[in-house]
Amino acid sequence: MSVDTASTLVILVLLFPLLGAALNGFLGAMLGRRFVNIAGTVSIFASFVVACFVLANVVGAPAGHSAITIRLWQWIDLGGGTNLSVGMDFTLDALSALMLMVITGVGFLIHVYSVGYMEHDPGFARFFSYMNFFIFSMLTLVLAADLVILIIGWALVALSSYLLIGFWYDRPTAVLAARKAFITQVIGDIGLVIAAFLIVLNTHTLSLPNIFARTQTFPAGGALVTGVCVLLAIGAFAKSAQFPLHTWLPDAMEGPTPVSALIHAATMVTAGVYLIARFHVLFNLAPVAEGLVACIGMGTAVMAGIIALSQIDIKRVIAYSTMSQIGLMIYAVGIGAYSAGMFHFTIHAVFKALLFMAAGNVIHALHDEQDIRLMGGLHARMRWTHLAFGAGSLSLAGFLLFSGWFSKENLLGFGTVSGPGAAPWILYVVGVGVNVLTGLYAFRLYFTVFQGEPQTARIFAVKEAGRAMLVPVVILAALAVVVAWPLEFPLPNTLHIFSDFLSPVFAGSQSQLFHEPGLGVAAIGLVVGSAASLIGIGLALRLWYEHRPDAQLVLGRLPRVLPLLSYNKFYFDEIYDRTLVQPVKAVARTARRVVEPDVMDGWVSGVGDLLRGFSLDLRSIQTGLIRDYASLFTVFAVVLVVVWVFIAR
Amino acid sequence: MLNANLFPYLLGLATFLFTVGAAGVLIRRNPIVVFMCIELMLNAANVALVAYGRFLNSQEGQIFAFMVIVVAAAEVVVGLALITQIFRLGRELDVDDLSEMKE
Amino acid sequence: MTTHIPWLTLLIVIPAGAAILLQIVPRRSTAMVKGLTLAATAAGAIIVGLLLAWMPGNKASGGPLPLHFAETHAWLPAINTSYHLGIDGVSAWLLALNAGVFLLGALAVSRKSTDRLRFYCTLLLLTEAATTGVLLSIDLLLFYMFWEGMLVPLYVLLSNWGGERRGPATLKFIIYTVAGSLLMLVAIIYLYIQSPAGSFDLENILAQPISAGAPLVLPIIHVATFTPKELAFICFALAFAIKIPIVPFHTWLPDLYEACPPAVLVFFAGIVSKLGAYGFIRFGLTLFPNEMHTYRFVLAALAVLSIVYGALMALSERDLKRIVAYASISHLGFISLGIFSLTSNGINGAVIQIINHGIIISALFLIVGFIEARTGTRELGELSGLERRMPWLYFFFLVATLAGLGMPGMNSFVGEFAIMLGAFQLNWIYAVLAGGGVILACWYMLRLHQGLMHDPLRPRAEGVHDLHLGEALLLVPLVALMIFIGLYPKPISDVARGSVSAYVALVQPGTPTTGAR
Amino acid sequence: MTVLFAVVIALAAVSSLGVVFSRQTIYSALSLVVTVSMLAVLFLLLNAQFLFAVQLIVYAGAVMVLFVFIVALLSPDAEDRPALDLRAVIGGVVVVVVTALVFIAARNGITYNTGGFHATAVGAANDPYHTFSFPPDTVNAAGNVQTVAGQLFTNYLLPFEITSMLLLVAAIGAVYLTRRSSS
Repeated sequence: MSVDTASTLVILVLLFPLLGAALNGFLGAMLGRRFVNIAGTVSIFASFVVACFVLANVVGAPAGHSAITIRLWQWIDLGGGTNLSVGMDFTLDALSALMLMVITGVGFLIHVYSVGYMEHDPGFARFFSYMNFFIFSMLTLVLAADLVILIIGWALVALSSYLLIGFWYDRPTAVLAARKAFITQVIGDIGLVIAAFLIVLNTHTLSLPNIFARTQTFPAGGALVTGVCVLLAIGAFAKSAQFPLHTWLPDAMEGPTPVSALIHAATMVTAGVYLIARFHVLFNLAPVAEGLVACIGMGTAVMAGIIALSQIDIKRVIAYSTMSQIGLMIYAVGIGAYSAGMFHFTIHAVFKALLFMAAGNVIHALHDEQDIRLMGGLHARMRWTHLAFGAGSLSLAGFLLFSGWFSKENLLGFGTVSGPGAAPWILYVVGVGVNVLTGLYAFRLYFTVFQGEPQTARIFAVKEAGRAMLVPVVILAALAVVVAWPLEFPLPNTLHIFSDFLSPVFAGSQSQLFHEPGLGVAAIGLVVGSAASLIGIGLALRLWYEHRPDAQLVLGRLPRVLPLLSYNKFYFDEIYDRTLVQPVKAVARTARRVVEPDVMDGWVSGVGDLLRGFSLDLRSIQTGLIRDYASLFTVFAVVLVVVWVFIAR
Repeated sequence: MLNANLFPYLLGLATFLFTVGAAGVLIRRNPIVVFMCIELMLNAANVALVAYGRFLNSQEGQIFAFMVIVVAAAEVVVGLALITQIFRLGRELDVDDLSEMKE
Repeated sequence: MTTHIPWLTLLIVIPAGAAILLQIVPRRSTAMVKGLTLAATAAGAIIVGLLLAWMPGNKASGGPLPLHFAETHAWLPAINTSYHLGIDGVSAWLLALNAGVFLLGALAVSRKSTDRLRFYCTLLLLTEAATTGVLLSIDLLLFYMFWEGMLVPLYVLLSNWGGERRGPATLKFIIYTVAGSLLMLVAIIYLYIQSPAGSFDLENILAQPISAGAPLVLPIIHVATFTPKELAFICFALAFAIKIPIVPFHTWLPDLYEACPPAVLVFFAGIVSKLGAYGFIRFGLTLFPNEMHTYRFVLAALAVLSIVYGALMALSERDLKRIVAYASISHLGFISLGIFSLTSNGINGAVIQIINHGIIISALFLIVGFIEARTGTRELGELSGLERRMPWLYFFFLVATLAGLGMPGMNSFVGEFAIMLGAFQLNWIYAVLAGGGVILACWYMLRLHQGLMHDPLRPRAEGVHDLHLGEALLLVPLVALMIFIGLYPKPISDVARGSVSAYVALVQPGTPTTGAR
Repeated sequence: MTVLFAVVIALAAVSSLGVVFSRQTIYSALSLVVTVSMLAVLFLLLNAQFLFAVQLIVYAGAVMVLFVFIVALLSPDAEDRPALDLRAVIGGVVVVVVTALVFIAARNGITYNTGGFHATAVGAANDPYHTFSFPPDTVNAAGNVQTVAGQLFTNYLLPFEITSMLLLVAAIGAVYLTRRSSS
């Protein structure tokens, strides 16, 4: 692939969505719904086509030459060295090609779906403008070959997320959720920015290839590289909704459902995984940071899984499941299983987008009802949606031979041989537990919504969604079943097309470890993991489909605190409000009411008062008699003359 | 050839005239006399200027003295006009009565 | 071609001359008044553009301070002052900003007929002449003259066109700034006396460094305090810190901005407050390199205080103008932090940020002015949901908000990134605290933006209409610049870079400066 | 010559006291005429012929006539002889002390300097003018009406014109002030 080809591809792939965003934003309201629908979807499809070319080029490139970095223009140049010098650089390699495919492919389907979903919304032009802009931002993020450009893409996706969460701007909850999401993202941005400072001051470059080349000489496990990795991880945690920066994601469900599918399930929230995978060279040098990442990832997976068990809002359940699945991906990249993490990202993008869109069909059909306690028995009335949701749930739960099974077992397989700290297998055991949890919450949702008796009369009037909303769902459902089959099999020395494709990017990192353990260990792991998933699904079946009393009894034996914690999301919102938001507000109020008038202005007016008092004293001299003035004048004149002539000479 | 010893006497005269004028301004209450005392002070300055000019061999002293005379003339014109106005208003000619500046 | 025409003098003379010319234009013919004002400001802008284009080809003067297009004429030979003008990479961009905001100010006034239009335009042009002079002067006394002269037209503008509480606010501003600049005058005279060259000319003073002198010892307790030169530095620093303003010398700014009409704020907030930052770069770094180096931590701490304090105040204020005013203090804290970091990154970032802040703050004040004109209130709590009525204003406001909170991809990210990198080089804690300021900035800007634009529409804003074409055209160039500079800041930094490395070489003689890679 | 100086100086001093201490305003005015005339003579002796003429014409002529005229017109009451109050005592002391100080200072040669901020003694070696001895032609040229006029109309043209403007303004002002307003 020549530089010119690569430049053309990069420009095209970025240009189409940007053009779509501009057209829809500035002219959409004028040109009407048809135009917006076409411009909004075709731009993404064009981008998808270009992405296919990119993929073909990367695959077809001779070994060792699949990565190429191009510079569109010099962004800033303060002289090099420790002085800032940044180019508008983009890179095309296996990783970015994969991301391009997922983003534009899934993105296109979601755009098509949006045509149906936003059919009656007056803000359709704005919506498609924002959505196209998001695709542009996300592509910028994954293509960036310079840390500053990456940060720009990183922030632009947060911006589009903010705009889309707050899309229905007359809902105060949506507005607040948007603000919360944005501010949390900015906290992550600061982490990235400071990591960039450490990098540029120590490597004298911000270009990713140069960073990776120059950090190789850093002492492994040193404070510097650990610090950089922790800061990068903070950025990744904010973006991927990992503990402790996770609270924004459930609130982000205030946005329209296609937004949740595209941004808060398939693409943006997984950018943290991408970031860590992209910086694997540094993370490989920092075992402490890797361990931290793996622990937080697995911890979030468990926590989100528990919360998902008791939520009643259909989208929030899926949101917590997203958080949990991303936790697994973060765990994977934390233990060095980069290609496994990226594989799960790819498959997750498919089935999670599917779940959200199917849920969107339900919500749409029920006229914006999101409470699952008011659903039930939808399988008969929304046949296609029901099937698709079922396929998605099975994939999510990791049912045998569904795509999710391949990717999740693949991911957990690395856990048997790798992990942080002295007892690396502990996290693996927890991961198996997450499998149970996943089966539980996935099928709790499925059974409550689609099976059982209808809980409200409205359900009898429900009609299946329209074609624009159904076709993408069905396509994704088919993908959720089969897409992983030709790509990867979770046993060593079998089918590994996906990881072979990514191996040039992760060459030399631990992702090759999978070939090390014996087939036996891997097979046992596979059996245990699959069994755990099945146990979870089975438990859910008993609890929420058959409503078996013994299962309810087991649940009732649990300490009361668990359901309370789960339902209240571990009280994170309340804790943050009390310890961060309110104190800052109180300080700000104090600043306005006390500090500004009494201290800052106080010293100024204090000086003023002093002078005024002095001048009041002096006023008594003002008799108004000319001769008094003249006397004073003379006295001081004489004093001056005497001083000048006799003293100051 | 002028005797250099004369210079202190000329300067002394200038100072004397000036201080006497200043004392007059302070002591007398009749505005016309006050004005005359001011003239006295201006003339004192002229003496000093001319004396310096003479002993430093420069014309500037005389030029400045000339300017001073012109300014003094202007001042007298305005001042006396003011005095006639005050007198016309039926006021007593006493500077201590004119204390409106105090408000 | 370029050498024979005194371009820099023209930059001062054109607005000043136009101000005089305005007096013979009949007061009633507003079209002519507007036209002349616009023509004069536009001519200034064109000349600045030409100068920027010619600068790379123009041979700089030698010495520690490379100056382009320099003009020198004796002014008062008796005290060895000269009429010495010149620009370098830093002041060139400030000049561009200056010309831009005054052009915008002239456009903003030409949209609606203000009463006493001719008087207003005269004052606007006089202010431009003075601020241009400040940016061009190399001679300290000349600089001081313009620096003080700037206040006169501003004072008249504010006292004639200000809002309800203009009296105390204007008085506070004038007393504050005059107090600061009188201290500076004392310091200028001290430098003049102490300099071996016996000159007010910056180049001459720099050619033969002034010795710092022995520290003054307090009587009785015998504690060594500041050297005389440090005291002079403190005087300069106070004058500039008040003008910027840096907390705790800021209290004049919110009151004044609140009382100031939006059309005046465009150039008041756009350029006047940047002159303090410019002063630190041009005179602080050159005249007092050692002192700047000694006190860099203290100064940077004050800058960080400005960032955080301004952000907190913006977070709790309810008046739109005051929110923007405190946001401005916070942003100016960033600019100061960049300068006080004394690194190439920081100062370059500060220069970029000066331009950015001029653009952003002008846009924000215009927008706030539009909203106030339509709804008749400036209370944040009384307005909401305006997006429904004003989609175009919403778009411009959104871009300005994002630029204001330092969104990557927007112009201020460039500056803030470089500034924070410089601060990080000084000490990491400053960068982290400034990062906290960015988070707060995000909070207060979104509070302002969302509070106005989102949530259900209030009855008060029911009847408002979107921007007119003319109003939108005022905002379009600003918004376009915010995006353009965010994508391609190199033109600014390329011009500024060489000059900045000269300044850094003065301040940190140990570090090698890299001119080019 | 020296005797003439002494007489003129003494007369000027005595008549100036007359200005201050006369009870009748008209005597004060007449005393001032004497002082001013004596100073004119002094100017002549100091080789300032032009000033001599101006002093006589403007002061002794015009200004004093104006004073006398006003005094005659308004005929103010005779004031009590100034009381010997605190102010008068201080005035007297100031007159004596300051005059003495300046005289002594002049005798010691510290009343003027030729450059810089700091005074240099008249007798100091670095002072080129300490002898007061100039060639006769220089001295003659200094007071010459022609040279003064030359200076006045070249170097000092602008101040000269400004003073003429000042006179004009003063004249207009006086006319305006003394105008009997109809209202």
